[in-house]
Amino acid sequence: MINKKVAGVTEALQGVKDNMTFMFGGFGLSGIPENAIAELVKLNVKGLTCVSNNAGVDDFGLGLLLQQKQIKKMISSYVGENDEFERQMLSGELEVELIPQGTLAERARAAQAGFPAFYTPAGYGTEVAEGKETREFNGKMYVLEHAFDADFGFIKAWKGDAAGNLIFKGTARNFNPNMCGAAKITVAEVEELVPVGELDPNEIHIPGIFVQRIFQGAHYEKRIEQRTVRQRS
Amino acid sequence: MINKKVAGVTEALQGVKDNMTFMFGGFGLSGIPENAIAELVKLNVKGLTCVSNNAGVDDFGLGLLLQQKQIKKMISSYVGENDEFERQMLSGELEVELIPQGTLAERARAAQAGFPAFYTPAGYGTEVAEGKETREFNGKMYVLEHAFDADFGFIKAWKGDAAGNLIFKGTARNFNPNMCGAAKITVAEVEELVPVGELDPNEIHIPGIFVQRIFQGAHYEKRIEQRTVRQRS
Amino acid sequence: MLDKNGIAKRIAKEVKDGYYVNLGIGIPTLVANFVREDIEVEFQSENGVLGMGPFPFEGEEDADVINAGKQTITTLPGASFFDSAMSFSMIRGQHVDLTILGAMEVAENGDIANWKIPGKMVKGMGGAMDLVASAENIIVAMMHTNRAGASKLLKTCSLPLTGVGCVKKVVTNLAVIEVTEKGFKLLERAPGVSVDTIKEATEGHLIVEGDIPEMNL
Amino acid sequence: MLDKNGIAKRIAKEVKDGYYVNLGIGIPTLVANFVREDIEVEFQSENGVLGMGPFPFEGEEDADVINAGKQTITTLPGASFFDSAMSFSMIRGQHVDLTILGAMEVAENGDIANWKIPGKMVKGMGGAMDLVASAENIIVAMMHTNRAGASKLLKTCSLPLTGVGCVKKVVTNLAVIEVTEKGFKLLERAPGVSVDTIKEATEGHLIVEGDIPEMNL
Repeated sequence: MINKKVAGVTEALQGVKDNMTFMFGGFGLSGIPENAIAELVKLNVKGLTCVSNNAGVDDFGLGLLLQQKQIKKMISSYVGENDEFERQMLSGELEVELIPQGTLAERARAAQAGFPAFYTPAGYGTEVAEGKETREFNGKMYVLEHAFDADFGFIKAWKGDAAGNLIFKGTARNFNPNMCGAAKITVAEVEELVPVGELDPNEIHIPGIFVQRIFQGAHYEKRIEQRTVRQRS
Repeated sequence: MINKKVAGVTEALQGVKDNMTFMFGGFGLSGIPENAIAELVKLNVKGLTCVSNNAGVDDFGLGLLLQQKQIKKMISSYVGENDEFERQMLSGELEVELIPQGTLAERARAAQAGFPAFYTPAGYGTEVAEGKETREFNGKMYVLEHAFDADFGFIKAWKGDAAGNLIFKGTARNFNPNMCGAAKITVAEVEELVPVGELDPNEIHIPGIFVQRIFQGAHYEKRIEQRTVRQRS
Repeated sequence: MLDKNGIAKRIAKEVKDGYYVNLGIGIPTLVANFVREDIEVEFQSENGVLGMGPFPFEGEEDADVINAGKQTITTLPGASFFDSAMSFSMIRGQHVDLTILGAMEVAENGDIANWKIPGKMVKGMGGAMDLVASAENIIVAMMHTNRAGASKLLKTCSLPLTGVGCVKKVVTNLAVIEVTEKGFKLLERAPGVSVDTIKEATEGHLIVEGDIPEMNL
Repeated sequence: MLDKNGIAKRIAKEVKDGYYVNLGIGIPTLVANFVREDIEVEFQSENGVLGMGPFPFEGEEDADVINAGKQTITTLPGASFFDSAMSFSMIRGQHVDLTILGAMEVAENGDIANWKIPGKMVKGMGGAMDLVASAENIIVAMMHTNRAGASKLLKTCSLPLTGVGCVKKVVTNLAVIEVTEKGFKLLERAPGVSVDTIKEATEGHLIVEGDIPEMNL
């Protein structure tokens, strides 16, 4: 068993530098790497390009990096719910590249899987396809999209082991598995680091080969963005 | 819950016809759809194009279809261990297209995922790439490969439910998940059909949306191709 | 004239037994409330869940189980969770049978614009571009006119497009309209709404053939 | 001169701590037997397992747990199973650190031929084309000459290629050879084998610089 376990978030983030490109798992505030984000705030690295489906809210998730103006460019599919984001975007301080959600997922998966590029129908005929190669297959038009190229990927899983194996929970899975192995260094944080051998090999969502460093997060807030309930009848 | 359960293999194979293209899960004899294959032998449909990583052995797996000369063309990555296959291939009765194993897996996944084509490095500079588009990305050469287009996909899983959800076991997983939803109709057979709700939503390998028909196989031989053991010391 | 619930109720009739359905935010979300109970339908949310159920009871919310609108949800028996790439495999691979989403504009050739107003804050397209580029069966749920009273069913979209030639049907507060090769074909009128009212509210080419029945809700 | 086990033993020295390794059938499979026990290595098999262990004890074989050679195997703690697409993501995405495979021919530019002899029954390339096209670190394990005594280290391959310009190192019964831009560079001699013997058995351009040490096995 190849040991990927590091002592904690400080060791896990060794090597992060200004002007790097990072990928972050999570959808809204669900399944985001809370501990890695907190450490990035502490390290105060600047000029970052961040690939993440969303940009957090003002006081949580990637919003914390925005507050400190650490982010130079966001690559996302949806960036609502964040006043500081809006301010920086409209003032031109923050560069924003909006891309279709399925394209974002597949550009991550392509990087993970060693595919340089793929054809997708999403965005054909829209400004998303401007300047990109388009092509017809079987009478339908597609856009050529490329694999991401990132320095670090920050991943949040439910359970993991020292071999780097990961299991996700519910919809907190989202982009996390697709981003594992998509960056040069994949840092996984888990709610529970279990002894090697405890995870059923059949139930592992992401094999440890896609993970370079793993640690158990010190604390998870797991904030709910839209608490929606129904009345008991 | 949308019910995909059919009474048995006969109902599951309704609509199979001569000259169709089928995809079969399995690696060697592991994880092959034994019941669907037996029924195809009984139905004696002819002129088939079969996509399967391997072609079985003389008296098991797809070898059974070869014995009856039901297969017109095989698309595989490795076809050893089968004398009848060799005879038909060398005599020209059987058309054989050999493709790289990773390309086979991804052509299935592309069909499942709605990607018409993708660039892979496998086979560049070899006869596999002859007549195909090649292209450079980041200084490396790639070959354009296309999604499969099949009529039926025959899948074998370990457990499943009436919603079509599937869980695979061990290396019997192989191509099975990638072929789900890759053909017009996906027929899944399982060792155990469990009540809906019994499978943990977190542990499902293939959601039922990729499966059109599911049944519990009447019997599984699960033959071992290379029984290899070590001595107790 | 229909309200938002009325539009949702009419669209619910388009949901057939055995359909996998993706619902956008806004009016589309309401459709789930009106689907017949004697048919089996599964709702997919592109953040990674199939088999969504109702909102949880208070105190039973789980931060790890949300929909694409980031709302806490529950799952029904037979549900499954999966990653984003697989979620869009369902969508792009046309395994989802019906996509219902809102729009700012629809053109008579089926173009749709629903993600960007130049000069205003742009939140992004989320999964909408994948959905409209992939789905074989797309129904748009929207008001027939915007707040200023201008038609949202146009000859050509004026806003940046989300997808081209993809909308098949539009259900508004005034009408049910099919997008055909020749333009908007009026299929049904909302209760109490005249063909003339619909004509007036439709900037694109409206085809009216024979008697136009009132919606049966 | 080395036997097959000797070749495997020499190659095992190339396996470093923390490596994920894919072993082809034949001599490469033997490498696992000689890897140092004080380092951590995980073996991947392209049919969908990472963390392979030894063969099972008799009576403990499981038809659902095999390697790419279709042999029954066991798994070690920390192992995982996955589908074929993900397996080749590991390979194509260069997550596997070292690929060891056999060959019929290797050319001085790194081309490899190991899957087809025209006119003979062709069994197929299996995963070999994906492996050689993707891996950054490929070692070929083979005899220096074929049964007829002809060199297998050639100026150009005569057989249909498996991959182009991909082989980095070759370990044979006679020598360890690095494939460089200028041709085959002789690194080590097998015990008791002279440089002249190696020269004679090598059709491709052999670079011999300085003293060539004997292998340290």
